[in-house]
Amino acid sequence: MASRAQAIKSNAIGLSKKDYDGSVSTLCKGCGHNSIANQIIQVAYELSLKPHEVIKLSGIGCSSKSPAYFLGMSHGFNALHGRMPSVGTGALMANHHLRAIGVSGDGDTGSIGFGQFKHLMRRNVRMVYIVENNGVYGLTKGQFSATAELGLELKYAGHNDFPQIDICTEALIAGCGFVARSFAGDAKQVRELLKAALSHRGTAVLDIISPCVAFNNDDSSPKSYSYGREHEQPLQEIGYVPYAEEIVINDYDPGELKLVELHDGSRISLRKLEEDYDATNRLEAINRLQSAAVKQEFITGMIYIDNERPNLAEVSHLTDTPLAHLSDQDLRPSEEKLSSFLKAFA
Amino acid sequence: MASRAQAIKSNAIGLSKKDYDGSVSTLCKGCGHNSIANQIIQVAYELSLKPHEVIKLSGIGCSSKSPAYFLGMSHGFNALHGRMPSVGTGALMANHHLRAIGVSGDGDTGSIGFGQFKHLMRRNVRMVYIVENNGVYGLTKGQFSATAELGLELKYAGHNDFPQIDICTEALIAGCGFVARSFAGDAKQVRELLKAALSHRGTAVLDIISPCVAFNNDDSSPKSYSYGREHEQPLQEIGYVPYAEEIVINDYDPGELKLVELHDGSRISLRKLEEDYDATNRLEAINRLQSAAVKQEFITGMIYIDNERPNLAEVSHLTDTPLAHLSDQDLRPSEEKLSSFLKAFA
Amino acid sequence: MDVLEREEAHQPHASPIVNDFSLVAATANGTGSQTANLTLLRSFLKMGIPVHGKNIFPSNIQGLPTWYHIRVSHEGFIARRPPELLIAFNPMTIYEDAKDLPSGGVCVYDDSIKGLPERNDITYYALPVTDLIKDIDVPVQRKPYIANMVYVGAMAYLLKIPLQVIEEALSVQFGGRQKLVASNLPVVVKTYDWCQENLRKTDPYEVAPMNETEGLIMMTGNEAGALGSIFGGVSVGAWYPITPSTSFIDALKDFLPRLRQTEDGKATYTVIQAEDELAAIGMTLGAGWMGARSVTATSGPGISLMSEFAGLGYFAEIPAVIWDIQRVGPSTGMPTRTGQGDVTFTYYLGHGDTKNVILFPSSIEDCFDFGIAAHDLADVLQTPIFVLSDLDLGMNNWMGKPFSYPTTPINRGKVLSAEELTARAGFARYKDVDGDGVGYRTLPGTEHPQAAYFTRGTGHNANAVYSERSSDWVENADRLKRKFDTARTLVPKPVTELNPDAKVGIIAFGTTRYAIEEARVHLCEKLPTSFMRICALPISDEVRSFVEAHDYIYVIELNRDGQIHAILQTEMPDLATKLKSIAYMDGMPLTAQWVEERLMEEENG
Amino acid sequence: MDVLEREEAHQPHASPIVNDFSLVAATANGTGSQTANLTLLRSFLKMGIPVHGKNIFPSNIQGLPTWYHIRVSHEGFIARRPPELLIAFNPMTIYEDAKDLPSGGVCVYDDSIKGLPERNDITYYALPVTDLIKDIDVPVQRKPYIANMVYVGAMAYLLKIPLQVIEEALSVQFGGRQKLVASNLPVVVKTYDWCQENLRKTDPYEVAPMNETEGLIMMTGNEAGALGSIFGGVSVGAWYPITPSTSFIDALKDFLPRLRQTEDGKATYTVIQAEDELAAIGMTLGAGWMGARSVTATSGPGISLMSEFAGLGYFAEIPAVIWDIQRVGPSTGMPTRTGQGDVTFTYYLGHGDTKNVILFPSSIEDCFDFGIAAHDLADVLQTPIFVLSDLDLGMNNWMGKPFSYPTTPINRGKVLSAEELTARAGFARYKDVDGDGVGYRTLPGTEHPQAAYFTRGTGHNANAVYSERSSDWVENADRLKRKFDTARTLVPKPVTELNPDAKVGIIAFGTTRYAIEEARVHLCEKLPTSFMRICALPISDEVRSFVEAHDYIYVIELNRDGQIHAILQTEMPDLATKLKSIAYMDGMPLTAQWVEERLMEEENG
Ligand SMILES: Cc1ncc(C[n+]2csc(CCOP(=O)(O)OP(=O)(O)O)c2C)c(N)n1
Ligand SMILES: Cc1ncc(C[n+]2csc(CCOP(=O)(O)OP(=O)(O)O)c2C)c(N)n1
Ligand code: SF4
Ligand code: SF4
Ligand SMILES: [Mg+2]
Ligand SMILES: [Mg+2]
Repeated sequence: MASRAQAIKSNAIGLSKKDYDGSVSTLCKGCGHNSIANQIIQVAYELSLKPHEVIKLSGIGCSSKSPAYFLGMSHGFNALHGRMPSVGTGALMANHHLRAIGVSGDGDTGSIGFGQFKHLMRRNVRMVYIVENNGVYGLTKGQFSATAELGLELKYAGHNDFPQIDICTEALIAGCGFVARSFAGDAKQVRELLKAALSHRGTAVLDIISPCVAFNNDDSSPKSYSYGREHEQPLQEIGYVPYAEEIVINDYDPGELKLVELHDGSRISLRKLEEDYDATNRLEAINRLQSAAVKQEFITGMIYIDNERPNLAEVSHLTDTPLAHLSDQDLRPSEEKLSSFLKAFA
Repeated sequence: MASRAQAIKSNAIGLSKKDYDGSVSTLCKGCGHNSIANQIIQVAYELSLKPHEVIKLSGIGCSSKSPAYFLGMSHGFNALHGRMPSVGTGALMANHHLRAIGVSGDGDTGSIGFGQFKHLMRRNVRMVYIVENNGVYGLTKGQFSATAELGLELKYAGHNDFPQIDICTEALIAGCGFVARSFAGDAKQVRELLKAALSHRGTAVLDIISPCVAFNNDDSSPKSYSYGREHEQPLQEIGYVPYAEEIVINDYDPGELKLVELHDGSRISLRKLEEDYDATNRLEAINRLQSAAVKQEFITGMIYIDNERPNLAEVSHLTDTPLAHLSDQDLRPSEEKLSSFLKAFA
Repeated sequence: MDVLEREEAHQPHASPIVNDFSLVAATANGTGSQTANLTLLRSFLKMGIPVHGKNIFPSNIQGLPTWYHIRVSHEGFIARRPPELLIAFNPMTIYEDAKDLPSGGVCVYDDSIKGLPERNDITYYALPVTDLIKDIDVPVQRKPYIANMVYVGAMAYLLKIPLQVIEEALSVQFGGRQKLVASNLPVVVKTYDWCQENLRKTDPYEVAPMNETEGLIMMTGNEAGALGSIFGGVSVGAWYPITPSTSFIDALKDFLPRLRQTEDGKATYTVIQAEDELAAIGMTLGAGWMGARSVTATSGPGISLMSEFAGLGYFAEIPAVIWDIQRVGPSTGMPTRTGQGDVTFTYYLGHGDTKNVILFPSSIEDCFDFGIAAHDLADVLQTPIFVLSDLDLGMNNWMGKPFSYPTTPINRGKVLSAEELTARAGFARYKDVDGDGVGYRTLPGTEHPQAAYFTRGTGHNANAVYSERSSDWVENADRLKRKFDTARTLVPKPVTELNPDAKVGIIAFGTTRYAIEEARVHLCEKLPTSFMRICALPISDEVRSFVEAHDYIYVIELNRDGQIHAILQTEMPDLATKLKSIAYMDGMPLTAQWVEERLMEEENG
Repeated sequence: MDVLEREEAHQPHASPIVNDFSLVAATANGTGSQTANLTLLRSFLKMGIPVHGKNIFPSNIQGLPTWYHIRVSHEGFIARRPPELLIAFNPMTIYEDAKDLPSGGVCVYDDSIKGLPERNDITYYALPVTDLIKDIDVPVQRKPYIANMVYVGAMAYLLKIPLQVIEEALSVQFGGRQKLVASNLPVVVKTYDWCQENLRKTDPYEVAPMNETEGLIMMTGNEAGALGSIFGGVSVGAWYPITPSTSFIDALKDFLPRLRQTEDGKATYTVIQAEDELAAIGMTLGAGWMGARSVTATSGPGISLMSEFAGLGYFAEIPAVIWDIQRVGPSTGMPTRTGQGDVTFTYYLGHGDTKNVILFPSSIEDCFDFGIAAHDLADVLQTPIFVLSDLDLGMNNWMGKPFSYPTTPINRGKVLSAEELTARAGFARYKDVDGDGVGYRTLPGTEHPQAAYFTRGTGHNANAVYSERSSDWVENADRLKRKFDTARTLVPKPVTELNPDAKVGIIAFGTTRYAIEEARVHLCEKLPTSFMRICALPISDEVRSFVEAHDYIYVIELNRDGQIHAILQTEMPDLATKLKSIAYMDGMPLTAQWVEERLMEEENG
């Protein structure tokens, strides 16, 4: 027994990596969201996070399911579609010592939850906010989300007539002090950014491109839109998700452009920010994002960081004891206070 | 009679300026929103707009009341707080020939309505969208809105801990093709921009700084927050709005910086864009807005224009006849069509 | 042997059970088993046998268990019935699925799956699935998909479905794309052949051609509803994706271009994907205000989010049609399960004294008819009309008579043109000119100096002018109440089956009817009942007469709290004690057996 | 003459009406008349006379008409009563205001305003306002504000309020700031002097000191509620501004730092202005989930927007307190008028079978007590608790007994610490261990390997694990129903006044009680009644007993549709016909006269 226990590696607080697992994922095989969950597990293990000091938050969507699949010993809250930011804000004001990992989707964040997302960042609530960005609504079967590119054609969703929302630019404009982007299959970069995000003072936004294997553009797939149309078939009759492998990419160099082929054969271009890129220059960051967008590139890495602005708990001058743990005495003023207070109303 | 009729000036379609009036304003004397309503009346008169070809839309707030105070012969819809964009989208899809003037406030647009505002611009719905921006919630008595500057102190609202949302930057980022800013008291500029906006193909955003006289910072005013606090007075007991004049500023030159003193003695800095400013360069526009913000200046004028992107009605390939006016025949397929259609389900 | 010859190869069972069983195909989500299931379903239909299929699927895209139920009934009963036949193709559930079979049941399984319970009272048939598909020429990725065709072949053999029928059904299923038929049919045939050679059929279940489905169509409720909306003249749709309403909009987007082509190829419609449900209903109301016929479809969470706009629609009196394809709540609940839990909430949707008109379709014919009626009612009553369907009706395929073309033209209600305005003395938007509580409206764009009015959710007088006057408020609120009473007379009437022997009545609405109708036949001796299916709220006078005509009434519904029961009690307090509630919701459609048992339980105390 | 001497100068009226009248000050919004009105109100209180003031104000910041009603009653009646005395300072409404006075009424007006109706049956007193303030040394901007002090002086003279009392009241009003007192009092005195010299009092209305208000406080319901929340241990508030709930949060923000100072000056609370009501309730629930006591305040439109989150709170079982200060709906309605129209909607708030616990305060004492109780109930029941107040209670000043300090400690309900977890066999979040339907919860941050669970609005089993299993759903839903029955036993009990002579009972809730209580006294001979004031939903057993004990019951409420009447009918269908609805809402608080008339109308017809 002793030898077996020793064989299992453990971190600084004596937990094994398994202790950071969640329940078994019910997402599709090959879904980018699974890769991200795995990196969260890895990072929590490496950082020796105490599970009870972490809370997991999410909205609704395939992405938002994933908090169930990591850190099973941490409290989690799978809230409403697009409303994770407000729940997180309340929770973290009630206990500002806990660390929060929020997982959302591009639909959850960019559509129904857009206002809450922006206002979360304005308030600088201390939370790692991950957008698992696939350009579609996975869970409701492949409609365009607001992060889909203008002009994109998908078999089911058709033609996208609207310009895409860029999560990183939106974050920057909203005053967010930690803006980063990565790709789900780039395990190393995801981990690095997650670690940095976990030590950020306020809201840390991580826009992670996370391909959806089910609602891709595969021509041979019978679930495509044109198929349904041509054949006068009710679309929901078709529910076949082809088997796919997770897309994993090798590390690439700062400054390098990396073409990644997605499940449907389409490609996206990632460019890792150069080593000498100054991530503390907000205007420069905006410019880089804008010009990359024109070239249809996604810059990856730490786009902007500013750890100066106090977070919501700080500007609220909270007592050190979390509000949720204040004693009755702290909370209920004395009988004398009540009667003297009421005198002013006599 | 004849001579009297002749004495009243009329425009190209034979209407007098009075014909563009609405009902009497119930906003405070001196409120910037009144100035804007007057300019809308003037512009509609000068452009000889047919009142029945215009619809007026708004959310909820002092600003959103103002559509009642102009163009009384146009249909109007005072919708819900923050939800004017969706109502306008539906209305304009049902009749894409009408011109829409939407009036909102900074609370209506920047807080509760933020998501709808952003998505309206993504869709490029053909609407003049005016934000009557006063940095506070006027109608609910002076709370900070999301456009209030970081660090601002107001007697009632206290200290503002959050960075301001910049309506123009948000519009640019959302893909809006007409972004302009002005000041309510700058009648000439407001008119010029309104005229341009009315001929724009898609969403035209006009961010008009429009001071609130009631919830200013006047130290002598008994409605101030410190007053209430010091004296243990329930705040709502105090409801005195001092008389104030509308703030009117003289025309200033392109490139010039204009300091405007508000009712409370505080000042804002407006800088009119230079004549050679290139309003078709999106990146430049973003940069200008960002650097002005750092200097606490508001640039005014036409910040960005791009009339190329088709509007929502256009990308929807609508028939020329407005959907709302299609005949029964256009709308209801024939009996034969029904039965042949059903064959596929036999 | 060709397809025709094979049919002779069966040995007749001693006492066959013909055209009367329920079968379930248990698979994993995302394997594409729907094609197989619908092929079976269509085969039965093509054989003239009354049939109905229900997809019990998870809220997941790939991997979680999914069950497809097919009820075959020569008597025409199509309610859910616990299955006697199981197609066990999912390792995750095989044990429980087989355990749940009744004695005498049949289990056809993929022989690569382990873990079946030991049972002697059911018949097992093992299929060598891997073997049967190994030679099929499709990309390896698509093998799991093709595997489902194996059970189609097996069922064809076991239930005696002519292969020719399967071929036809497959062809319909693939919309005639012969290439797809060609890649699927061989597996069916191969399996059939294998079964013939290797299986000895010992169970009694089989099908035989009938003549009961001649001319019938098969469609989902969402498709029928979308079609109704189109024949109701819809031109603006706005929505936000949510199960199980998404397929309503998918159908709308699919059908509109096919049914409403124009010469210049321009669209007489638009369907906008909104950023959320608040925007969806906002767009819908905006379009309705402008005079277009507009529709949105959603489910519970969307209904919650539409509350504020519902109140505006009610109070500012704007036409709109809202389909709520009900799923299981509260909250996000079970998105892929069925229920009738949104009745009370929708009836009162919106703070203040808001009250809404609701239609309850119970069949695809209703979906079509009410789909049309909803738009007329919205315009005539100038108010949002809610159509409460459910997942079972909306997403499953149902037999139905080909829909009847509407006999009355589109009714746009009281809309004044410029000419009519001139002819009238004056125009006051909210004046009750006709005593029915419905004012006249003008559409934006009407060229007339008096046409314009100001629409608002704030207090207003008859001229649509802002007012905080008490008398204006009361006058307006009372008129709205009057209008609601007008609605009573215009909504679809309840459908009654009076049984002269019955002292007891049953009231229900929507899809519970199928289990109830079946139960009533079974109980016709023990407990003869009359039946009223309510089609709308507010209720009309017929409901009172029905209740009065019986000693007491069971109100049966698929929710926990007996929602319509409570509403009926408040509408008829004098009859409240005659109304007994039978309410239950576990996410599954009711079965006749359950209805019978519950009724007899109540009867016996 | 100094302040004291002046009082002797009055001539006694032949038959004076002492301490029994209603007066109204009609002014324009934004002129600061509230200070004048509250000075009068406080003067009466200081004289020991039962009094109550109601502000009837527009949804506008400056210029629209506003009325302040003061009811003075030696009998202690404080319901609204149509005024006999009018202070007519608003040209926009002067004609109608004066026309509405009863015969024998009194009209004190600013003599610069024209347009009074010709009436011989009322007494007019003209005040030369412009003259009286022309010498006062305040900035010209503030003149209209100071002008209001003129009517304070006039009323002092006419009603015989000692000037000393006015001075004291002013001082309280200005929080003791003598500079402000000094700039206002001279106008009062000057007017008083002028009246004495120039007016001949011919009307009978006057006040005289009593001893009925000794020790009482005066406060608004929103202040009392906020105070209750504080003594209930609130630490997180989240809100979005909306009339008439804003002053609840204003009070919270104002009182918290004064009542909860800490040694290091750090805050034991936070109050966050959210971006909308969806975010406000989201924050409130987030904080409740974490274990803090959290509150939000809103009104109708906000309640609509909170629907989806309410359902989540109910279903995921999260404590939170939501104050709904009701205004007139549907929709935006009349934001500055009062009503009780959100009852049904809030009771069922959230799609699916959601059902919420509601408290109904009717006084400032209730606001304080229920304010505390709401937080305990939220924690004990693990569900959102709604407190339905209204504009009348929330924003107006009411007399009350100084609040009683809570006698029981804060009750946090079933929260398991790490130690308790270790002591237990296991932890299943949603298991009904105690049979009351309430499970045990753990707070995030609890250091124990078994502490964590996953909170969700989707279907789940007792272990909080996602489930689509029918039996899990039903078990959970039934437990929630059981919990709701537990709530019945824990919410504040109804308050009953049994009249042994009464065959008829009255049921009401909230602020309608004042008009009803007064009407009952007037009707004690003609129609003796018992009275039950319901304090919460779901109802407890006492309600049934009360109904059973009487021949029939009038359910009186301030909404159009008789909302609580309908709820009572469904809760007690066997007694449904004994419940008669009297429902009305025009935005104004009920009057006793109206209650009497309606009751007698019902009795006689
Ligand atoms: C109020 C509400 N509306 C709609 C839905 C249905 N819904 C569930 S997930 C989803 C979209 C999810 O998209 P995204 O956030 O991009 O997540 P993904 O599945 O792509 O990871 C929608 C619309 C819902 N659950 N709640
Ligand atoms: C759903 C909802 N929440 C809150 C309110 C209350 N409310 C009315 S106006 C307003 C703010 C208006 O601010 P802004 O848009 O800046 O307009 P302004 O009055 O300053 O012109 C609020 C919060 C409301 N009417 N509806
Ligand atoms: S549908 Fe797409 S987003 Fe959802 S689990 Fe599957 S691959 Fe991932
Ligand atoms: S309160 Fe402010 S925004 Fe409102 S009308 Fe008055 S000045 Fe204008
Ligand atoms: Mg997505
Ligand atoms: Mg504002």
